[in-house]
Amino acid sequence: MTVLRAKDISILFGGLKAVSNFNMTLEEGELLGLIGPNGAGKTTVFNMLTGVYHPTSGEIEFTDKNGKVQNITHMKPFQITQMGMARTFQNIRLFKDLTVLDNIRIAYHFNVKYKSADAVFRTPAFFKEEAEITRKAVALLEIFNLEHKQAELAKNLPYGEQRKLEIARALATGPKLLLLDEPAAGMNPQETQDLMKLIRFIREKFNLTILLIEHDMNLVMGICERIIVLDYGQTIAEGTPDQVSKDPLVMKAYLGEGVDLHA
Amino acid sequence: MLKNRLLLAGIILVLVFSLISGCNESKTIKIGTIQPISGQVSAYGIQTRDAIAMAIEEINANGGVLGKKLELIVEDDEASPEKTTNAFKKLTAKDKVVAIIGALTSKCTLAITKEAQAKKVVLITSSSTNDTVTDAGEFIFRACYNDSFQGQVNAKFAYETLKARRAAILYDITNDYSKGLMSNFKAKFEELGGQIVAIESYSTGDKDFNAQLTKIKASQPEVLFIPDYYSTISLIAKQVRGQGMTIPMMGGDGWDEITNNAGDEVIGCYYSNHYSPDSDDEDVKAFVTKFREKYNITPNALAALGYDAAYILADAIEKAGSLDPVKIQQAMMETDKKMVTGYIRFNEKRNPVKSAVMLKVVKGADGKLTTEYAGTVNP
Amino acid sequence: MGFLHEFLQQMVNGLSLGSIYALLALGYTMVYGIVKLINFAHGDILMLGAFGGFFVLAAYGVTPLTFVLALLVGMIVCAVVGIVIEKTCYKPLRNAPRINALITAIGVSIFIENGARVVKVIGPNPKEFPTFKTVNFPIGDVNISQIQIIVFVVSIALMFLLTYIVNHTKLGKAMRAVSFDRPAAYLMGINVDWIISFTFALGSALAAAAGILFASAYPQVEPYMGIIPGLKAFVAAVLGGIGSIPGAMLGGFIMGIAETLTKGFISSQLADAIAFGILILILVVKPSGILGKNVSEKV
Amino acid sequence: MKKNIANGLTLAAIAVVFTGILAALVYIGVIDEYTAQILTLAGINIIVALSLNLISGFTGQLALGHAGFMAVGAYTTAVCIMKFNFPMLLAILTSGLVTAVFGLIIGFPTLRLRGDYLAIVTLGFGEIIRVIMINLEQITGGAAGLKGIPSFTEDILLAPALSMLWVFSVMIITIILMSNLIKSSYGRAVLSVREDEIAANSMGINVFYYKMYAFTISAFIAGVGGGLYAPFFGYLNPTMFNFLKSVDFLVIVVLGGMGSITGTVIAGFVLTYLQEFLRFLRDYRLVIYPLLLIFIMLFRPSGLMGNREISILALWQRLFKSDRTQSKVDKAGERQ
Repeated sequence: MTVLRAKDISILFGGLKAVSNFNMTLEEGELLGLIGPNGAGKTTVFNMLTGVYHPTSGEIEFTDKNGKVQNITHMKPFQITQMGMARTFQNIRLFKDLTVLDNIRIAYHFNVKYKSADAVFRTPAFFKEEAEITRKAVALLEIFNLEHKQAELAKNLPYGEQRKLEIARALATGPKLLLLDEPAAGMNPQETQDLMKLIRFIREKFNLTILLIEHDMNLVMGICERIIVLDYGQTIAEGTPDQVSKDPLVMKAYLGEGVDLHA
Repeated sequence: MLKNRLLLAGIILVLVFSLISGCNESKTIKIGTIQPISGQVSAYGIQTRDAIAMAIEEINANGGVLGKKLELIVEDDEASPEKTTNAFKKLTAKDKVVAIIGALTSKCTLAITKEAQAKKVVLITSSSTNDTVTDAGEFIFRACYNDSFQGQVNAKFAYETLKARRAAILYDITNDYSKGLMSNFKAKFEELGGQIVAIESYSTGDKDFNAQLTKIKASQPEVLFIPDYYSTISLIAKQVRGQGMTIPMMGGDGWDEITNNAGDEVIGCYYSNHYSPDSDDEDVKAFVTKFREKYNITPNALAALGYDAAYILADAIEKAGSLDPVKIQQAMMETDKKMVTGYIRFNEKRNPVKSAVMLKVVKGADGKLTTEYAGTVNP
Repeated sequence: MGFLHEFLQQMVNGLSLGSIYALLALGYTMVYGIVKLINFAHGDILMLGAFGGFFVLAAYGVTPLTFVLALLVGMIVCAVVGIVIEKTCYKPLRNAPRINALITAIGVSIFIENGARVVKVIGPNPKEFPTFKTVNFPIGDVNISQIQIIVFVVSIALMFLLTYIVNHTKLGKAMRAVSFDRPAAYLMGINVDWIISFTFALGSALAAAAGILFASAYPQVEPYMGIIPGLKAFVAAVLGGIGSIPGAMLGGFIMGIAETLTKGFISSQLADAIAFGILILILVVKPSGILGKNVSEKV
Repeated sequence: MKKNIANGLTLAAIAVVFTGILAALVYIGVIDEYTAQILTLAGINIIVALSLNLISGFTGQLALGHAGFMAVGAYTTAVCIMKFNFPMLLAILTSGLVTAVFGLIIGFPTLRLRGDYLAIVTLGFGEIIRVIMINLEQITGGAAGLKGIPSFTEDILLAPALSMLWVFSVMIITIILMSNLIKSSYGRAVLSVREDEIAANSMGINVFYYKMYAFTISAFIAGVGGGLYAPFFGYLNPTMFNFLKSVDFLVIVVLGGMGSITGTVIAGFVLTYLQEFLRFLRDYRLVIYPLLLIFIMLFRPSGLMGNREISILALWQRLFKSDRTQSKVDKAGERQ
């Protein structure tokens, strides 16, 4: 089943075509990598898929949690998230002055059943659901080994844990499709290895489809099943890691001539 | 931990003590005054306070009242009704004053009249001209004439002395003083048989009156009535002349001090006032000389009114022979005395019955603007 | 005087007022363009500029020469003040939450106003601003005073000068670069701090000029005189498209004309309400303003 | 859960007893009328400042027109009581609702945009409300103001105590309900908007909706504050609700700490008291406030409390339960 389909999407920034005629399909359970040199338009694609930007032309379709195909081209980010697509950000965007636990609990908000009045007057419905939310949030933190830091402010976590928390927070929205924007940026090789394991683990555990932007070639080549390469806002190659890494266009675009991406 | 708690305990103790600190019987008669010592109209408030203080000093030098010295307690209200109320509570609850002079602006006085009446505190405002100020009841007095009288005075003067038949009005709609004068001028002028050809308004702080003046000019008035304070008048006058209008302008006591604050544009204009510092009257001369000596500035009309208010109150306490507010109130009603701002008697609404002076702005021998007496209008 | 004459007269009044708003709006727009901050204190710079001019004209009398001197003194003083404010109050907050910078800007604004009140040489009472004696040039029934002409001409000249600086000098290029992408400009070797200071100086100098022209047209100076023109100029900047220099000029003229026409034909009471009505309307219909570009935040 | 409810009840009980004692002290004259006046005024200031804190401190949207909201509330109450003979409680609630509608109208066009516009539009709103109040002479008394608004009671001896009882009760209810709201999923949604709009959006939070939500509630509370103000002062004048009044609330919020209810309460009492106390500084006082704003933002942007709270319960437990002996020593110290 196709989870996400981008049809010929393009976007203009002040006359400049940042992404042109981008096409992509993402099948359920797939782990797709989106790579390309700096400024190739990867994050812009992400932003269009998640509703932060709206494409100037083209359409995006997303099969939501209930299996219904939705045209999300002009939807707002929160609507798309509620349908089952979650994301992380290239430069971590945590709720810095809130606790680790609250960062997660916020993600459960759009499913909250109790009303403002229940909260204000502290009805039993409030206590019951709050306890449930907290329990779920802590359980999620345990997976990421962050439960012992639940009372700390997000900004006080070390960098690697902030990355992990951001992924945990995205998972808390209950997505079927997860978009990761350079999750390994700034990590050392050991942390990257751990991250790879983690991504594989959550993919299994939460039955996720994953779209990944990454610079770290080891990570991309190691876990992605399929890769799309962008340059100057256009797709220049698509295929398995092996196919892509041997593509002369890709090599040229990425690092100039004669560079082996496996190095 | 311990330190924190001690600190907390200390704070609580201080608060409690400051709350229950009582007051004791004093050997003086306490008079309170609420004036805007800071804020937008502080210039008026300070002069009024100084004049009141001067009057109290004189009275004390002459043996005080009922054998006791008067003690003046000044509270600043920043011309904000909220602060006036707070000051009133402080004066009545903490200082336990016998009577209060104030407040200066009508909106501030109006904020406390109801409570002063309910608590039977004799209140005399020196300069709140709004008609409704004394409506709250028999304990509220004022030393100045009110807006309706002043509006009528101007209308009468314009119609009878200036022989104007077509008048235009430009007023500040956000200011009750300006509005009160406007409506009374209009009523009286029309009653006399004149025609109001244009009424235009602006808001406090406006700088550009060209749009309104363009309309006023088009209506071809013979006189322009601008009831506002001098600072705005000087600005409006420039634009009036800038539009090529040469008709005389006139206004109320807010024009007081216009001669020090405007250019030649206001020559030939008229305004009503409570007194003229240049008057030959003995009382006026004595007051002006003394005030100048003491504070190095020529007292404006509000200072004169404050000075009179203090004397009215002191005389009434003396006459009442006690500090009982009801007796003081009765004595106030019997006030019948020549003072700096004229001969003062109170009518049944506790407004003074006195005449208004019309002044004309002229160029003095020294090239500076000054005023000359242009007539007296009786109530 | 018929409707047409009155209309033309109000248009003349509006153009003169509008040119002052335009000068002031330029400062808002430039500062916003470069640091994304509404400089609430901008209107108060106008006041300081007017007082700068006041002291010169009061000391040396009013002649064309002293008027130019007053303009120069006011502009230089305010340029310095602008830089000082930027360095001390805004620069430390460049990376803080926006609300903090906004609150600081409010604080600076009130500080300048009330500070001017308590300073002896300025004080709370309005002062008469020395200005040329009004000479009228009637064209038919429409009256144009020479002050209106001076205001208009000086404003237009300054706007041309600014446009030249921004579009045709190296500094202007650097300003545009910083406004477009600050980190990139920094990487290109542009001294970003210096350019931001320069922008504040330029905006403040224009505000000072606006202040002196404003005070010449409405010859009175007092500490709170900048608030209302400041607000209206801000609306003008938004109307024209905040960040856009031609937009600020256009917005200024529209605001000036809208205001005098409202006063003249509807109600003087509504003049301020109209200004904010325009603001709300523009925010609903086209938040980017007439000449502004739609810019979304970087993610 | 039961413990939570029990704690809440204890808290409410303490609050009721505290307010009752204070009002009784005012009634028997131990606390004089002037002090009662300042305390009550502080209570109103705190209510409005709390409402400002909700939108500016918790939601991160700077609003500069809360004096305007207060004016709407105050005039609505006055009109409800004087023209329609509403009972006091109904009048005050009505003014909250009317003000909330104003909040909706202003918020809708502006809150979709970046925060800066809200600041300017609310500032403009505050000014326009004043103009409207001046022009609606039939209802508001125009520039001369509206006088003779009935107080909470016409009994002059009872009035100070009863005013205080009303205001403090509403203040305490506001504090409790607001902190309940903040410490819920809805509160967290609002906080996430302050922290990072884009991230909040990607967490499924409808950012615009929650800005409107907070802004409308904020307007409601400010309206209620204004609603108490009218019968408390008995006189209303449009100039009482100028921009500087809005700034007063901003100073309270900033000093107390944006995002701290306790901070607002403490700062509200301190600053209202200081306003009276610092009068000897005259106009220089006007310079201290803005300087305070600037210095706090530059050197301690979190204010007195940051976004922390003092919990009365926790304090209670620390003082009396966890270390009994220690607190006995303290109490002995107090007596000396």
